[in-house]
Amino acid sequence: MSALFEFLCRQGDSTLILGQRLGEWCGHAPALEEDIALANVALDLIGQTQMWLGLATEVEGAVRDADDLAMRRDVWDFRNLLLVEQPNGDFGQTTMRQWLFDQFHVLQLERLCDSADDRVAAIAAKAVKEVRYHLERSSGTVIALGDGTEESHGRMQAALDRLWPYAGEMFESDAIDAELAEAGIAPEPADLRAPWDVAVDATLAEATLTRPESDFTQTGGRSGKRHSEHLGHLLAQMQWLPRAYPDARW
Amino acid sequence: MSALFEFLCRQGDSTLILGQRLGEWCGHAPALEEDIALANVALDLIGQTQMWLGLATEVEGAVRDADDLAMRRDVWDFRNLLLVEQPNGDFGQTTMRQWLFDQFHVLQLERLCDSADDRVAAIAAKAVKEVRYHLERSSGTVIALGDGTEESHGRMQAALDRLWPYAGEMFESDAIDAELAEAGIAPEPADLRAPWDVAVDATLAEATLTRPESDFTQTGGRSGKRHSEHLGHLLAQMQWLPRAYPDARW
Amino acid sequence: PEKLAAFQARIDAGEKIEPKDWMPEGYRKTLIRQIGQHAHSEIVGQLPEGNWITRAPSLERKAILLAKVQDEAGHGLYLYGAAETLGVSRDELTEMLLDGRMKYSSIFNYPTLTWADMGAVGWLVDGAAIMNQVPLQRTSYGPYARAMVRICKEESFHQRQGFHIMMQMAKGTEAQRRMAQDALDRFWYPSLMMFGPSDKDSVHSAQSMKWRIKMNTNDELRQKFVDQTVPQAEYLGLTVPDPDLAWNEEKGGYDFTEPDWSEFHDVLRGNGPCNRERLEARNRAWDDGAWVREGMMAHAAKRRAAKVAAE
Amino acid sequence: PEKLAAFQARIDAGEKIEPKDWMPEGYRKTLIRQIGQHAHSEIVGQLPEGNWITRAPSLERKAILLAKVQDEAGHGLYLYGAAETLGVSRDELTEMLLDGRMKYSSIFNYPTLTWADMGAVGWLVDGAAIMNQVPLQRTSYGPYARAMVRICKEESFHQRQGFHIMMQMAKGTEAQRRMAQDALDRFWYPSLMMFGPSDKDSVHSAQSMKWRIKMNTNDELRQKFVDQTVPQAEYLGLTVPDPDLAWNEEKGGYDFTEPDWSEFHDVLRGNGPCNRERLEARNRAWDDGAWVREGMMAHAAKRRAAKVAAE
Repeated sequence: MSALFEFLCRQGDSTLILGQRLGEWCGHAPALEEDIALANVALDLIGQTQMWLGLATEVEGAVRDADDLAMRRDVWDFRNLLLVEQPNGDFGQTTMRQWLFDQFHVLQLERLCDSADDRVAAIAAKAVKEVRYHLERSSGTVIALGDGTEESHGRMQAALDRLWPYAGEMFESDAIDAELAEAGIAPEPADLRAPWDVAVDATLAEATLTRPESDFTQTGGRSGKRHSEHLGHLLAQMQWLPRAYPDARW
Repeated sequence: MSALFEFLCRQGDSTLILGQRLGEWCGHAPALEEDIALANVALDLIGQTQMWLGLATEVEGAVRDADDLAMRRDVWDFRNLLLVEQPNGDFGQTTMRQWLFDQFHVLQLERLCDSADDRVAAIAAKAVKEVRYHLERSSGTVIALGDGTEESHGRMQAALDRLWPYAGEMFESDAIDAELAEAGIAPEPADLRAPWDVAVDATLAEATLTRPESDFTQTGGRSGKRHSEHLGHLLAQMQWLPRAYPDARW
Repeated sequence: PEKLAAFQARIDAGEKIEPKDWMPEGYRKTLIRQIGQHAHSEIVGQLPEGNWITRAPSLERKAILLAKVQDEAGHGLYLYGAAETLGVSRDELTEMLLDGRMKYSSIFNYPTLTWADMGAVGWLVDGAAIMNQVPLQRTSYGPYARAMVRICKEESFHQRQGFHIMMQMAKGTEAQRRMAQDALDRFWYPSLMMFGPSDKDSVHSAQSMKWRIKMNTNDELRQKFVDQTVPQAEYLGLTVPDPDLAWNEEKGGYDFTEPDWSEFHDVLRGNGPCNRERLEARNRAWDDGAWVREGMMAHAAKRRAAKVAAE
Repeated sequence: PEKLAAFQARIDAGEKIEPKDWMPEGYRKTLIRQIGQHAHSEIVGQLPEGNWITRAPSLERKAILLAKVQDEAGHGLYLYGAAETLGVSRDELTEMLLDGRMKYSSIFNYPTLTWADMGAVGWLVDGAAIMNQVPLQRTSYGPYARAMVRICKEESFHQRQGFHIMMQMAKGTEAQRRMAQDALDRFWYPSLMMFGPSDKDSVHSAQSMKWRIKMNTNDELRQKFVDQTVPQAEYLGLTVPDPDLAWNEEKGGYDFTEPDWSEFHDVLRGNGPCNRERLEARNRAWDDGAWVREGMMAHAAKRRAAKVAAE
């Protein structure tokens, strides 16, 4: 398994799982505009998944395709962040999860636009435009609901407190990251922490939300060492059909 | 497909799906005694499933086994009642679903003890003892909660109103039933309606619950013509693992 | 009465009625009911397809389905917008949906049980919808007609996508073919019901046609749909579940069995397979979303107040 | 102090203390904490296994797992019963669990991610539990000792079932072997933590051992567990995830790497992978079930009243 392959799976698995989670909202959002926005973001993320996982399979030698990666791996082979596999919860929790990720995602993609690997840079260049819009929308919603009614403020703070322990994993650096940074392919995740903190603090201030004190971090998603119990249930639903009809083409 | 095979699938699929639903409660029941009881009933139902579907595969010619039937069929091949695939809802809904079915199940199994097919009679003889206990428990709970607090009464009445349209399917008779009745293998479901009505009315009276006026009946489970959307989600979860590892033995 | 005659004359002359124009109360009410019902159908229609977004068999199919439900929500927006020009707000219409005073298309009270249903819904349900909607691009009420133009374009795209799913399955494995046939079996008659009761039992039709709110009779459209769809089914190698289906040379169309109208009326009365689930889902979305809508409005109000203070 | 000496003499003589006997307050409190914690562990322990009941790979495995969680709930009942003899009700204990005043075994804060975890939980977790519990059959408090006798019998049955799952997977397909190894990798150190901190860091131990509430030190039991488990892993063809594991001829046991105690303390503090989920699940069950418990009680009261009236 090359470091590049591993990195591409991390990218594509996070967009896949988050897109899948957003897809669960279909028809259940608080307003029609949100239904549209959630589907739109999910659609972008699934599109990015196709690019990242597509490149992963190319790097691997084209023995399988992006759908094989999405539909035929078990929990342990997934490399998405724990954050994105967390359940939707209420709309506040979904929005908070989205914003914490979008803020990281934009910073990361901006750096990836300068990747030494042209294919990575090309995907990032396309994705960053979409994700800037995601961030604009999610940060706007965090601000509006944080600084809305007492109830909406309380729910957003609860969502922040709940999801905060999963934010740190985005900035974890390991041997794979070191190798890619060395090769100029991708930034060290740890390097993105400082600009993320600045941006997050600014939005939280506007949203009148309080940044949690503890920086205790849950890990194990990105490395694949220990996902949460939620991922298996998500995969059962997502993968059932192609697994039930292994010979079929759709 | 012989009528007997079809009948055995109807029996085994209903016990399977209801057992599966009850298994979802594990660790979430209102009291420890209920956790134990729900697991116990589920266990009995899964055991009965093994017998009914085991006999089905025997009748079919032993080309596959009971696990194949449980784990490798899609929605359209399932023959369970719509009633048992309905979601758990609150504990009242689960109890109501159980009681409506248990009351039918006891009456049916008592008749099946005299089946002209010895194998069917043997399974029924074993199952009826378990199911009498299920009925004792579920009817007791319906009475206690129906005639409990105002809230528990309201919830039980709502559960009854909600599930009532699914009760009628238990008494539907079709060509398969006619063939089996003719052969003395199984009673016509329609014949069970009168004694069921008597028993149900008695329990409802004790529970201070009101029998819904409309006898409109939802159908399509037992015939396989049109299940509800719930079944597919249940199967995705239930079948994912054996479908993901088709060569494995567990 | 004079006004009424002038109004009718404008319609007969093919002129468009615009929001600020005078219109009879009955025209307005009928339009609100019709547009509202159509909007609600787009919204509720997200549910049976949303049911398969999380289970789509490939990334590509998932993306296509997401795009489709997004379009549908967008159609809902256009249509509520058109209804609003008649003096009724989106929230009012929504509450009428949620408490059962207004209807949505009965077809969405049928469950989607397999992936082939995503094909059947696109092919048959969107196909029937288009059949209903294409003539409405020429309807007399301007905003409605213009909304229809945009919607029809997207719908026919959806219908092609649905047909493509069916084709893929029809030429696929045996299980896929069986799945496709099963979907056709379940959706055929409900699709025929989408055109409404037989002309002889259809109320309101005459007046609506005079007002050019309704352009064709139910039976005309149903016949047209059958005539269009049967050859497509043949092309797919699937069997329409109607033993009496036969080409009638004389009338230049198919003879076919009418749907079971008692089932249609049961579904209308709330006894369809999914009526309860659909309305529950929409009510839950609305109730659970209340704090979000309130939070958004409270924040917007604060913003406006701050802006005013700053000026 | 005289009473205390007499009490200790009874314990030293191997007599059982019974509910009505005099006992020091510390003895009573320590027992309540220990038995309560054990009871809570049985209850919370249903959750990680319950997570796979709906996904068990065969009917047989589903039945076995159902029987197992049913046993565990039963153990909870015995243990709450034993605790009740000390003057604390099940509801009081439950509320202390739900608001975090009482703990449950940290192992249940780890997720079960694959079917192999059902094997690993049975083999390792139940194995470690038995190692803790077997000596407790000889504990000084009568009701606790008797509960332990019943529990140990069933637990060792569960452990064999767990090992059987592992065996089945270890001799299965390559994917199954990988799954089994992955489960061992994840559950090894958490299982070692089940015996509690190292003796040098363990508080309360001396007094509890004097009272025969605790029969062995944490490190003794941990060593015994490693010595028993390593050959089983070898038999399965799996690798214990400890590069420094080695047989020490001199001490007649394995040398092994201590678990990461900082992780242990994190989990205790509530930062384990599933602490939040577990407590939420139990709180939800309790809150959602309130109306049921109240309804049952109200009905029972009515029955009693009717009976009295009839007499």
